[in-house]
Amino acid sequence: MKMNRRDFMKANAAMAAASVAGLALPAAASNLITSSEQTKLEWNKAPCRFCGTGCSVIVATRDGKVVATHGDAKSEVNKGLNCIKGYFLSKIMYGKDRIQTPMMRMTNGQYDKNGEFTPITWDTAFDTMAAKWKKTMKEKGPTAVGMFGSGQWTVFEGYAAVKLMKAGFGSNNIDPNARHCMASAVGGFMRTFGIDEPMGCYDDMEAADAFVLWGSNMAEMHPILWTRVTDRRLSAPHVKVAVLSTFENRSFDLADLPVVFEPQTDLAILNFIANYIIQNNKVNKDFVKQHVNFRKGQTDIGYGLRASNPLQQKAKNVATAGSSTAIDFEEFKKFVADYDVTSVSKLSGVSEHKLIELAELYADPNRKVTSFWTMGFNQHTRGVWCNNLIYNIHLLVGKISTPGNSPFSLTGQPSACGTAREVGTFSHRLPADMVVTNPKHRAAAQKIWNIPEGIIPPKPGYHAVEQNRRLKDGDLNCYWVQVNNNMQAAANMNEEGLPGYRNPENFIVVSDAYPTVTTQAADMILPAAMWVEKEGAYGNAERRTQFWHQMVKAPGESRSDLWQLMEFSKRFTTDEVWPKEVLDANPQFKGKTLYQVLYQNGNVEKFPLSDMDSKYMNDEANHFGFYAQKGLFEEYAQFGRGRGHDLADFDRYHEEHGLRWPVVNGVETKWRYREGSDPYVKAGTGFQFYGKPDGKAVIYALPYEPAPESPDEEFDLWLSTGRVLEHWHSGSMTQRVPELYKAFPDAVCFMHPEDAKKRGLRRGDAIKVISRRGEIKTRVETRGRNKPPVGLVFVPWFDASQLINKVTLDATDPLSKQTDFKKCAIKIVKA
Amino acid sequence: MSNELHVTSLIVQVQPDMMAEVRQQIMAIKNAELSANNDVKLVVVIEGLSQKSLMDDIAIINALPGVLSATMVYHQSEALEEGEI
Amino acid sequence: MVASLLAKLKVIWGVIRRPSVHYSLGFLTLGGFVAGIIFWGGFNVALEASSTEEFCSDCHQNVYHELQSTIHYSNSSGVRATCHDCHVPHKWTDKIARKMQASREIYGQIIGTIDTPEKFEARRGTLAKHEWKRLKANDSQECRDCHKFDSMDFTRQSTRAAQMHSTALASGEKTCIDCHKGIAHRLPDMADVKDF
Amino acid sequence: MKTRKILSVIALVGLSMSAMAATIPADKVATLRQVPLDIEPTPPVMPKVDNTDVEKARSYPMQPPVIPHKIDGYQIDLKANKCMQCHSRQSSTYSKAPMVSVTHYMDRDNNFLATLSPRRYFCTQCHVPQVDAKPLVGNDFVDLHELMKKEK
Repeated sequence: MKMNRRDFMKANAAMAAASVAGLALPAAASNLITSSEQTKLEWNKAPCRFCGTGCSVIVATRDGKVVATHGDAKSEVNKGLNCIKGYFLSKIMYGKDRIQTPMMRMTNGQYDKNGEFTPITWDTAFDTMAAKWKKTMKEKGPTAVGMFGSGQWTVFEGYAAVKLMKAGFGSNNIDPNARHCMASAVGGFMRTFGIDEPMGCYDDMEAADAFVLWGSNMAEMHPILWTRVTDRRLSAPHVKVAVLSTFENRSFDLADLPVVFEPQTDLAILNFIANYIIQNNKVNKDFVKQHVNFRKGQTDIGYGLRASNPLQQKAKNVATAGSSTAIDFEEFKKFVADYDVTSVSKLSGVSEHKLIELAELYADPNRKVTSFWTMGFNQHTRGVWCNNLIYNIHLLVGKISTPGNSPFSLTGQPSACGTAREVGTFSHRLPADMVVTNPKHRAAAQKIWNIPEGIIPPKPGYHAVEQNRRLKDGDLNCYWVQVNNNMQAAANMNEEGLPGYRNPENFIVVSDAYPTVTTQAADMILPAAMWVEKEGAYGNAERRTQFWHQMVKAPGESRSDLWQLMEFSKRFTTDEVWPKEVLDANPQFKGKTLYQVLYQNGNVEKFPLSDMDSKYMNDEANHFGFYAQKGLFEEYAQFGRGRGHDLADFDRYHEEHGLRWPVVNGVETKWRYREGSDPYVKAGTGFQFYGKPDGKAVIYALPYEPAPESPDEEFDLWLSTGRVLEHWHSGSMTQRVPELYKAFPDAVCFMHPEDAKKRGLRRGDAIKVISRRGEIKTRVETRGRNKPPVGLVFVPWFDASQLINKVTLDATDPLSKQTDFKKCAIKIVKA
Repeated sequence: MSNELHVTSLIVQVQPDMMAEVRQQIMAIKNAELSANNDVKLVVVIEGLSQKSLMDDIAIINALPGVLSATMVYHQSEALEEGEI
Repeated sequence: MVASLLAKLKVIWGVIRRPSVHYSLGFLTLGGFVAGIIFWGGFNVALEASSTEEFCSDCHQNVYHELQSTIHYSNSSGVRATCHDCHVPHKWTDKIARKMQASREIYGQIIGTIDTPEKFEARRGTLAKHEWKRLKANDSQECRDCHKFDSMDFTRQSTRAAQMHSTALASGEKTCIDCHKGIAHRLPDMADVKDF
Repeated sequence: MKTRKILSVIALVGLSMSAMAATIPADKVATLRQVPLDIEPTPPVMPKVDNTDVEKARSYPMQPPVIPHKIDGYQIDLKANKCMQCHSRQSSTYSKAPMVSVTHYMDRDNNFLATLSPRRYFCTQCHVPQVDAKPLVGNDFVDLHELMKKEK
């Protein structure tokens, strides 16, 4: 049947509309579908592979290939829109250099740490790994093996990984790259509310009268959420947008109140606002009295550097960094009284009238305020404090948990919430906000997992930054990295990451779809399936869980991380890895493989293949002989149901365009902690912050403390790093899409023209960006989207040829262990 | 003569009792073609040589009695090659 | 600087405005000539001094910064426009007229209509419209001082630019400023601006 | 038919190469880098922006078209939207620039608006210019149109 271009366009149009309307398009019913081959175009929903917004996209496949994608009109999140990256999702899987086979560094057929990468079989790969793991655990115990995962793992994969590490190997050395991204947000939530993740949802954006961006360049980093803010601002003229950053960026284009402040002084500005609210009698006294406690936090807590670092030794309260003492309102009032407009203006470089205008947005009882923040707050050596301080403000005026009144922590990765945080793939966590240090939590986890007491160690494992340090020190020797590019991400690569990976004592395995700089430093590379090459689930920033089906096959020998984790577990028996005394007390576990113990435990293998929708592929289920994803999900959901983290039934998520937890009696929750909106809040209480035993949130008295490293005579500039709109994270997917590559091919150093002139530089000059730790070569950009003030430069980190993490400082928030990628001192010279 | 071809598709929400009439009316529009429907929804594809002509047709459909809403889902424009219809 | 120049001019003006009492005709003629030279010279010094970038950017700092990232400040050939190239007419009479208008702006700066970035921002629309109106009225004369229509090689322009320049501009239907607003400074609120 | 033959030959070569896939030196693994991790290469010169005004083909119908001209200094903020000076409905007749697609006149709930939809106000969130840099690695994405041709 011949079909001309016009017919083809029309068929496409009909198809798109029919798929949105949920109508079938049988060939006979349409005068457009003139050829049966057209019906072979399959359209299915999937969440976007990139950021934490969680847009839904519709993916077209044909002949086993993804051929087109467009925004899902039915999704509440994006209502048919995508950003430039989302529109090019179709191409992310088709970079010519997909890794298609396992590879190991070898010389003359033998493993050699300095050998060349040589293709091997999966069996050789896993046998070699298993031998290394067993030898290491026998010699040094379970703390010498570790895993570095990701907020890009699917829920199933993250859950399978936690089980393998904590319940299988008995090691808490598993951490996600979400440590670099959301750990401070988690710390803030747990300290203030006792339960993780935002109380509000994206619907706040259509209800707010003011938006305040605290260190979040939403215009580039959360473009689709920015369309909703833009929509609200331009449709309702009374709405105000305030944008705070250490440099002018694209979000300033919508700002009614643009604020550029001196790095680190956000702490002081936050306290000033609290002070202003109190001084001007704008405290919501009823709310505060009923729903809030006050505490004073420990100060002078160090900078999460190595213990040998002088800055760390100078700090008085490193050991007790997280402690606090109860105070009352009057003491809090006195504490913030120091942050008056004059002194804060002087410290921050922000004019007094701007500070007051900003404070008034929060203080005005008739204005609904939504605050957004991302890496400006979280990647901060006082990141947890920043999170606590913004909640202080919202709690003081009672602007919380109601539509439009929302302190909203945005997420960087597609499943930083769904996988890293909710599943608990951190070194100290278990699913549903439980922690390994709590014996009750360990007992609960061991019960659900059907494993004996004493397997999950009570001591938290190595967090992300600590893992690199321990690799370098030789304490961590077998290390498996999945779905992330930490050699390009983690700070201070020269002094920690690279020597750690290349330490001859260590064996490093990296699973990825593409060869990255992390694979370059690895000893073994495993080819991974990505995105719609497997069935998956992600959870976005507004607690929305979204599922997708496998739509195409992964190329060559590529396998999903889920397959890799489960298959690897078959190579271990309990006798090899579990403590003898535990096995003696529980002889029924003797001689079993970890695969049997973890994934054939009566839960995970419960659902037969017949439970699957026969329309779709599922390589993992077919390989293992049961619907593994469903089994893992349903077991995992047991952790949260009835505990404020209720998830719906597995099958429902394949039908819905996402649901926001807690899903109680089949209904999602938009605003938590408020009566009438959250089923967990008791009638008559109004609000209940039920993460805390007394149902009260906590306002913390926390001071401004300086950054660990600031510019001096020699290193005379601040360096901030971050992303650009067109690339996601380290660029391993987006740099392989021609259109995105050509939109922003190489990193540059954004700087003020006067800073350039002072150094005899002009736009386009090759320069060296040098810190005490390392240097990179890049080029001067004095124009364009970012306009830093004099004294600060910005370098994005997506470029594999310009590893700015050689320059950054591995100082972390002592509470959250998250690195500050936004501040360190550098100098710039002509290259 | 324009050398562009525009194609758009709409989901038209229709009062169930008016479905047959609406279908008739839309069939009468020169550039519009009917596609799948159920008892309340109707997929319509419109082509035209300019955006304006599309917009005009959408306006006409929107104004038909029995039409509750007409929502655009998809729009594509292509430059036509010489002699291409 | 402005003040001292004005003071000097005032002294000179004070001398020449006194009626002559008993000077000889020759002296008067010569004196008039000398005074004329002094007047003319002083006036031109003031005029020139008030046309340098330093003079302008003293008060118009923010718009000067905006200029710096544009093609009129930095470009491949290094030929650049300074403030007066666009904002001070090159024809003498127009120049004087513009200067008289500008003195109102100095007045504005001194009494504080636009002495902060916020206040300037609030007036940006009005000020921009003055300039657009002037350029529209003189057929974008200051643009054309450098960008000669006859010297445009359309083959070296992008397709769309060539098309517009060869039709609308050539016919006189449009003048430069109609399309090229906001090329050297940030635009004001354009909600009520036609063709935008 | 001819196209298909050529394609299959290329596919064969590709297959045999990956099957043989001899060893790769560690420093050549990372396609986007190609230098040892302890060496910092000199970055390429800043590429020029494609300014031809010639519309680029889209990879699939829903792809937002890329911008075939420079947008240096284009102001898109609360005050002005430079793009719409040429691409708005009113201007496009005169400017001959393509009018933004009609979807851009619809709000979140798909109702038509009199002017550009505020949710689509910031053009550069979806539309980007292209520079003359050669991608570091090819992409095997197959255009639907090509796929269909191949089938015939």
